[in-house]
Amino acid sequence: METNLNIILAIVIGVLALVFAIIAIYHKKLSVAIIASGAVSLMASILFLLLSAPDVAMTEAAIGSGLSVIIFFYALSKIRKQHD
Amino acid sequence: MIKKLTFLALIAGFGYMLWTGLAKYNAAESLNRISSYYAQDGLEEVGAANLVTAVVVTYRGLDTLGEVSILFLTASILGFFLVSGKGPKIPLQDSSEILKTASKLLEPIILLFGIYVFINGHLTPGGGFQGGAILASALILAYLANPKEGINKSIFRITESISGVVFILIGILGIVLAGGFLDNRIIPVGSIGDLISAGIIPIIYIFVGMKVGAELTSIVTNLKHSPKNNVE
Amino acid sequence: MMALEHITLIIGSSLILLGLWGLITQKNLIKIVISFTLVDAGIHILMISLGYLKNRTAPIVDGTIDNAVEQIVDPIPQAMVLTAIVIGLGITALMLSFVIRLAKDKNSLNVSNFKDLKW
Amino acid sequence: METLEIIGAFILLSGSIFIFLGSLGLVRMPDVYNRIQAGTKASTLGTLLSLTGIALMTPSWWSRLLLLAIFIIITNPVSSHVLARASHKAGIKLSKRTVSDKYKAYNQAKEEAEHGNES
Repeated sequence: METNLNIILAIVIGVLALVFAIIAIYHKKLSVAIIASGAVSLMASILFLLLSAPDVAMTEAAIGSGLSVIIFFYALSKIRKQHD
Repeated sequence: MIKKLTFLALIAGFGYMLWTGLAKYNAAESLNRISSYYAQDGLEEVGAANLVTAVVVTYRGLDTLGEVSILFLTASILGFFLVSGKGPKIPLQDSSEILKTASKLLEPIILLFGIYVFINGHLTPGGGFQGGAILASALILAYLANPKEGINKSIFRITESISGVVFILIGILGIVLAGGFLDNRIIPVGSIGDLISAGIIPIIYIFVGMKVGAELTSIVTNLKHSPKNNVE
Repeated sequence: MMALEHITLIIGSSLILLGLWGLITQKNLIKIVISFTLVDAGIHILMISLGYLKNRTAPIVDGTIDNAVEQIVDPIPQAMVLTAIVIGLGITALMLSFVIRLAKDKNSLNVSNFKDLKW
Repeated sequence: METLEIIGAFILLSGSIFIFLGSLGLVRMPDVYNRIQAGTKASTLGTLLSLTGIALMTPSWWSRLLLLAIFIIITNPVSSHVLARASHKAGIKLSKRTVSDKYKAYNQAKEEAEHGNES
């Protein structure tokens, strides 16, 4: 299923993913950077859906933007507790 | 400054390599030989409506076994690395009443959805890995709602070991009763599209789902900073 | 007019390049791990778009599809990426545990402070 | 059939307007708590309206959409409550135009009552 609408949607989602990636690399607050990296995963899962791969989209949405963000935050809190 | 310019040149070189590889890329008009074999004869051989599941569980079953063992290794290395150190004692705050009540309401629904996802893995998008991730998220919600209770880790250890052993036993049973390791034709392949079809695939996916869920939960619980669980 | 797979190829490869740039230039250890996950996502997008075929549906055969070979996209890259995502989570967790241990030993997250093997 | 589709499309449009207003509130509001409120209230209503619109446009999907709606009704308020509580506990300041902070007053009263019991 390929229409012009799909292509426009892919361009918008892809540009958003790149913007979130730049935020994830350059933002000074670590928590914001972590959330931005989760958003990159979410945009990637929408791209997988457009590329007709629903299995991969489900996995990426559950693991990439769900569990990995939780893991990052746990690690961050552990490091911060050690520093104090 | 010179350092950054060097890095930029490195990245630009790599980008040029990628560009030369991808600039003239044209999508193929039809499937290649292996994929068309999977799509044509695989349907009758395996009987799974979801071809990705057929590839993951049967044709590339050894890859899945290796992946599951990598996850197991990761979980055990994490436990080895993080539990040994004595962290500072942190007083845990109790969560609010609203979150507790809502988590009691939500946990059964999320668990049921995870089980649905991995039982229907051969019919609809989904399968053991996605279902396991959903189960793990339900268990993490349970922990977040009641942080003082902690999680009994031995249950996860036992679930994980039993599921892994059953997975390999089913694979060996495939050598004895059917064509090879992890062959799914131990029990007859039903008609495509039924819930009980595709031979042994739903049973394998149930165990893969339980194993992945237990492993992901133990990874996350090893990373959290609860002093109570470090003692255990 | 560009096709869908060309756009996603460009997006995936630029995510890979951005992630590599972050890996080289950033000093914070957690930022390095984040850049690694960006590279991971880029590689996944690249692989899926290499398996995409025009005007075809997902590789799930139900009653509406009669001739599967002519109508579905390639299932093999999808299966590979499915395993790669889960392994990526495991590797991320492993790297984060190393980061936690390093931060405990040196009490710092800056890469430049770790020079035990530098001479 | 035709009229149902048109009504559904209008409801879908109004839902997307609410979601747009919610995201506008995320940008325009002064502090964290106002942003949480704008993002949750407007987007819950918007999502429910869009689900209703889709259910009117394709009536065979109504059972799944009902499940989705129930899930959103349960999770959305709870998650925003948890976010607001956590940010209050982490000590994020309210905006300068805020007139009352009942949660702080409640916590102080609770502490005083506990001290009173001990002495």
